[in-house]
Amino acid sequence: MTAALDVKGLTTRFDTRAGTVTAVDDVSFSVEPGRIMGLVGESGSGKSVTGFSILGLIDEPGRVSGGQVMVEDTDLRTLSPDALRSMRGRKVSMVFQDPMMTLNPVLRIGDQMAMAVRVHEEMPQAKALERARDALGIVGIPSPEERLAAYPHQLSGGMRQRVAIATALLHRPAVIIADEPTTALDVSIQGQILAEVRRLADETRTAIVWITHDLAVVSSLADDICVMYAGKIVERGTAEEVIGQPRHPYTRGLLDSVPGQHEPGARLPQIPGSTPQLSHLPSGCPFRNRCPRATQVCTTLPPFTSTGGHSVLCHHPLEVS
Amino acid sequence: MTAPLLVIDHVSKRFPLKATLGDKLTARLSGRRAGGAVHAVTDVSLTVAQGEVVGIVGESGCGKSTLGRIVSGIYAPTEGSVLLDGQPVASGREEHVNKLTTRVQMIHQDPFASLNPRMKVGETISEGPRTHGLVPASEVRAKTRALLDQVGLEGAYADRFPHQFSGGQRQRIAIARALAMQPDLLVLDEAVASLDVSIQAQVLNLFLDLRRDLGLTALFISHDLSVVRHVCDRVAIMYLGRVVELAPADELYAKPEHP
Amino acid sequence: MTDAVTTPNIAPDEPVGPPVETRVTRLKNFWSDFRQSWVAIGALIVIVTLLLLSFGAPLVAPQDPYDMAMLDWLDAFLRPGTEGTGGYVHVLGTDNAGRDMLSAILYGLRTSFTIGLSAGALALTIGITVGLTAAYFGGRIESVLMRIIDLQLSMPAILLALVLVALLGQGVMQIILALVVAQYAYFARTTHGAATVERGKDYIEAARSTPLPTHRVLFKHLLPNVMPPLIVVATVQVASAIALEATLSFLGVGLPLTEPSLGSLISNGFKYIHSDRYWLSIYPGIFLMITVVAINLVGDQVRTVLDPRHSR
Amino acid sequence: MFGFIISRFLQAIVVVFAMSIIVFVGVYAIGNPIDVMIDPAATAEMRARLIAQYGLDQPLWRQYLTFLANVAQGDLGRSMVYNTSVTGLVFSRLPATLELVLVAIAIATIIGIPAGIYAGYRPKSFASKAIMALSILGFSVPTFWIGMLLIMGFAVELGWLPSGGRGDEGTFLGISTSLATANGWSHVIMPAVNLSLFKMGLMIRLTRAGMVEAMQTDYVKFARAQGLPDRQIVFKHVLRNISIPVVTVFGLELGSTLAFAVVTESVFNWPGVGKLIIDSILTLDRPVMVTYLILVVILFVIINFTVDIVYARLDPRVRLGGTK
Repeated sequence: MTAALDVKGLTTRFDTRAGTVTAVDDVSFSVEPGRIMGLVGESGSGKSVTGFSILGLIDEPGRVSGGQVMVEDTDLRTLSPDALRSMRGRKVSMVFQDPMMTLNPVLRIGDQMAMAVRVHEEMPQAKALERARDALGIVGIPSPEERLAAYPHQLSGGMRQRVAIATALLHRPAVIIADEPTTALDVSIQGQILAEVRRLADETRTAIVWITHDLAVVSSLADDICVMYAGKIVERGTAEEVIGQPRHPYTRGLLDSVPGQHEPGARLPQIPGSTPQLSHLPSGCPFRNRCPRATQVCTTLPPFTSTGGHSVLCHHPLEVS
Repeated sequence: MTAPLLVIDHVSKRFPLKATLGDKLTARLSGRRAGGAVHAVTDVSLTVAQGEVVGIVGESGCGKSTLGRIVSGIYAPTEGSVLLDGQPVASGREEHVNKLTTRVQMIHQDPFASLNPRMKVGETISEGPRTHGLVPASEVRAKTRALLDQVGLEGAYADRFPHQFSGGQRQRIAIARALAMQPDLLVLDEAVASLDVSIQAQVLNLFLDLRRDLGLTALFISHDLSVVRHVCDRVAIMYLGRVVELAPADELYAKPEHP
Repeated sequence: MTDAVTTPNIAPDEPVGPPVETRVTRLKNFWSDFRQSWVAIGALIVIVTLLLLSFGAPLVAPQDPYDMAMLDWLDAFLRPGTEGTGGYVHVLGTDNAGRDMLSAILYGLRTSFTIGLSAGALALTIGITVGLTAAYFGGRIESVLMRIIDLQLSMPAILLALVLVALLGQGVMQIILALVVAQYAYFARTTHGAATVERGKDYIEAARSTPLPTHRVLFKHLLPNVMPPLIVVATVQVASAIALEATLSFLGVGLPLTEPSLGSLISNGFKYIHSDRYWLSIYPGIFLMITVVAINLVGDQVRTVLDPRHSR
Repeated sequence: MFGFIISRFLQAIVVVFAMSIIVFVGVYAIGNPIDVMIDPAATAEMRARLIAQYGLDQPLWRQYLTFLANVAQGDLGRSMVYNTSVTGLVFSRLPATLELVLVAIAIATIIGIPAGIYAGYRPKSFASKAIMALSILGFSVPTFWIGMLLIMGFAVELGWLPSGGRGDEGTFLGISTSLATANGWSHVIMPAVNLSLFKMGLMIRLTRAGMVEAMQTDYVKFARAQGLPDRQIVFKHVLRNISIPVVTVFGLELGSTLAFAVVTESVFNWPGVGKLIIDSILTLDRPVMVTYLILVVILFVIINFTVDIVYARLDPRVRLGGTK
C-alpha cells in the first residue's frame, strides 16, 4: 500500500538576527490512507512548523531548505508555486488550532466554503453551496442548510472547528494536517471532535497528521506517533509501541510527568531543565543536557536505531522488556 | 476542631451587563426589563482548613476563576462574604475594591502576562514586602535571593528582566513573588495550565515541596482533574457557577458523579 | 517507575538570551534597531543640527532680526548672495524690512521649536494624567472623561486652535496654550487605549491583589508599559504642533511679524509671491518642511522599532 | 440595533446642545466687536445705541436664550460686517466648499486606498517603501506651504492654472456648480489636490496597517491552506475586513477635511465657508463665527452618527449581536 503522505528529510530554517535556526531538522515520516499519525512535541519543538512546511506555507524569514514531500505520487517540493497552490485544499489541507480565528468573521460560512470549493472545481455557486452543506453534514453539524447562512460568531467554538474540518474535507484530500485543533476546546467538546475525526479517517480513508502537545489525546486517537524534540523526530512507532514501551528517555520522561498515574501527593518524576532555544542547542544529541542516561558519546549525533517499525534517535535507548 | 482558615460563605457574584440609554428606552417601550447580569458564581460555600489544599475543577466559564479572584480580593462578592481568620479579605463593591489583607496571594495562569515586563524580577519580588514593611530595607536583597533560591532559581537572576526567562522559570518567579508576602493562603489559578508537560511536573513538584516545607494552605484552581487529584486534599467541582460536588480527592476519582 | 528521570533537586536551568540585561543594554538594543534605517539616522542628524543652530542663533546668525536698530531700509529685498550695508553676504537674501533671511529663519526656528516642544511636553503630561486616571479608575470617571476626549477629537485640531487663538489673542504663550488644549486629547486617548489593554493583564491584577498602593501600580507598573506608544505620538505631535503654529501664523492669527516664527515669515513672503521675490517665502518654508518631515521620519522609525510585531 | 440607534441619536442631541453653549460662551468672550465696527470718533451715545441694538448689554445667559429663541425661528443673526443674514451668507458660501472637499476626498480615496493596499500586500518592495515615504510627506508637510509651492509652480512659473478663486459655474443635473465647466475644473484642481494630500497620506497608512494586520491572521492562512490564490484572498477575504475601519475613518475624515478647507481656501482665495470663518475671526464677526462653528458641530455629529450606523451594518458581529 502506498503512503498518502511520505515526508523525507524535510528541513526548514529561519534566518534571524541571532543567526540561522533550524526549526525542522531532517524530519521523515509517512502516513498511510485512513491512518492517523500523532506528531507530538512541546512548545518550540517544531511540530507546527513541520505542518506548515508540508503545505509550503512558510513565510519569510523562514524557508524550507531541503527534503521531499510526497503526496500520493507528487513531490510538493518540486512543484511551481501555482501547481503547489492547486494541490492545497484539493490533495492536502489543514485545520488550525484556534477555531475563533480561522474563519473570516465578516463572511457567511457558506460563502467561505463555496469559495474553497470553486477555487479547485468550476461549478455554479448553488452547486458549491450544496457541496458545502453536505460537508457540514458529514462532520456532524445539525441542520447544515441553516448554518451556511450563518456568520462564524453565531457558532460555538466546537461548531466552528467542525466547520473548519468540513472545509478541509471539501475536496476529499488525501491528507489533512491538523494543528492542535482541539487544544482551545473544553474537554467534553474535545472528546466529541476526536470521535468524529476517528470516524472520518476510517470512512473517507483520509490520512491525518494530528499535531499536538497532549499525549493523552494522541494515545486515544492516533495509530502512529512521532515524538519531536528541538526540530528532530526522536522516536517513531505505532501508538502502542511509543506509549506502551517508550524507548527514548525524553518520551519516557514526558509520559512519566503526567500526574494521573501517580500516588497523590508524591513528587512527580520530572525532566530537569527547560526546553532549549533552537539558537542555543547543545552539540550532538539535543536532549543530552537534560537526559539522565547521557554519556560522552552523546556529544555526537545519535543514529536512528529501529526494532521493527519502532525507531529511536538515541545512543542509549531504553530496553524493550 | 479548630476554626477553618478560610470561610467562603454563600458567595455569589454577578457581573451587570451594561445597558445603554437606548437599550433602556427600547426595553421600556416594549415592556421588557433592561440590562440583566451574568451570574458568574452562585451561592458558593466552602471552607479551607489550615494546611489544607482544596482543588476547584470545572470547564471554562464555570466561574472557578471568578471565585479565585473573589478569594484573592480582586473582586468583591455581590452577596455573601469571604473571611480569612474571621476577617473579610476585601471591602467595597463593583469597581472599587479595597483589599484588606496581604495574607492571601494569588498565582496567575499565564506567566508571560503576570510579570511586569519592564521591571527586574528582583524588584517584582521585593516590592510587595518593601511597601508593606514586611522585611527591613537592609535585608531586602538577601531575602529576594533566598526566595529565588527557594523556588529553584539562582539569586543572581534578580537583576534580569522577565523576557529572558522561559515559561516555567517565570512561573517560579511568580511563586516567589507570592511567597515574599508570607501568605497564609495561596490561590493558584490554573497555575500550570499554560506550561508544557515536562515543565508542569517541575512546577507541581515545587508546589508539593513548598507545601511540605512551609505548611502552605491553598486553593488550587484547574480544569485538569488529574492534576488536582494529585496535589489536593479535597476537590470541589463547579458547574455553571455552583459547586455541584465536594469530596476528598481520592473518593472523587473513584466515583465521579459529574462529567 | 523508579528508574524515571527524576532529580532530587530542581536543576537551576540557564535563562536564555544574553546574560544580564540592564536599562543601558535596553537602550543599546533600541539604538541598534533604530540604526537599521539610514533615512531615520539622517533625519535625526538634521534635527540635532537644526536644534543647535536655532538655539545657538544669537551666536550663529549674522544679525539679530528683532533689533530694529540693525535693520536698514536700503537692504530691503536683496537677492540671496548679495552683500548688504552690514558688510556681509545675505546668503538667503533679505525681506521687505531689510532683515537677513537666514537670521530671521534661525530665530524663527527657535520660536517654532520652543512652541512645539513645550506644547508637546505639556500636552503629554496632561494627556497622560487624564488617560491614566480614566483607565485606572474606570466606571463613571472613565466614561465622562473619555466622552469629553472623544468629543474633542472629533473636532479637527486646526479648528480648535484657530478659535482658541482668536479667543486668547496673539503671543507665544497663547499659542502654546491653544496647542496644548487642541492636542492633549491625542495623548489622553493613546494613554487610555494602551492602559486599558495593559490593565487587563495579569501583572496589574497581581500588583493590585498584593496589594500595592494605587500610586505605585499607576506609576511603576502601568505607566512604564504605556510609554512606547506615547513616545511615538509625542514625536508626531511635536511636529504637528510646529506645523500648526506655522499654519496659524500664516493665517494671520498666530504670531505677529515682530516676533517671527517660520509661519509668520512665510505669511509675510506670501504677499510677494507674484513678484519674483521667491526667497521671502521659499526659504523659511523649506526649513519648516525639513524640520517637520525629519521629526516625522524619526517618529516613524521609533514606531517600527517599538512595534511588538517587529522581529528582534 | 434599534436601541443602539436611539441611544446614539440622544447622545447626538446632547452633544449639539452642549457644544452650542460652549461655542456661544467661547465666541462671546472674544474682544469687543463694537470696537472693531465703530468709528473711533463716534460719540458715546452712538456707541451705546449700537451695543443695545446688538443686545450686547444683556447678561450672557440672556443673550444665549435670545440666540436660542432666534435659532428656533431659523434666524442665526446678522453679520456685523456684511450686514446680511448669517444663514444666507453661510449657505451661499457652502457649495464652493463642498465641491472642493468632494473633489479632494475623491482624489485621496482613489489614489490612497489602492496605494495602501499595495503597500500592505508587499510591505518589503521598493514601491511600497516609496509609497510610505510619500505618505509621510503628505501628512507632515503643512498644507499651506504645499499650496504655496503649487501656486508658484503651476500658476506663477508655468502659468498653466489660475492661482486662485473659483471658476465659472455651470448647471449640472439642476445643480449650479463650477464642476460643470472646464474653467471651473481648472480652478478647483489645484486647491483640491492640495487639500487631498494630507488625507491621502492618512488613507495610505490606514489601509496599509489594516492590510498588514489582516494578512497575518489565521483566516488568511486558512484560506491559503485551502489553495485560494492571493488575488482572491486579498479581494474576497481581506478587503471585506479592512473596509470596516476604512469606511469609518473615511466618514470621520470627511468632516475634518471640511475644517481643513480653512487653510486651503485662504491660500487659494477660494470663496467658501473656510475663507469666511477666517475673515470673521479677523474682524470679530461673532454671529458668523457662531453659525459656522455650530454648523460644523452639527455636521460632525451627523457624520459620526452615520458612521456608527454604517459600521454596525458592515460588521455582522455588531449587526447580529454576538452569541458567544
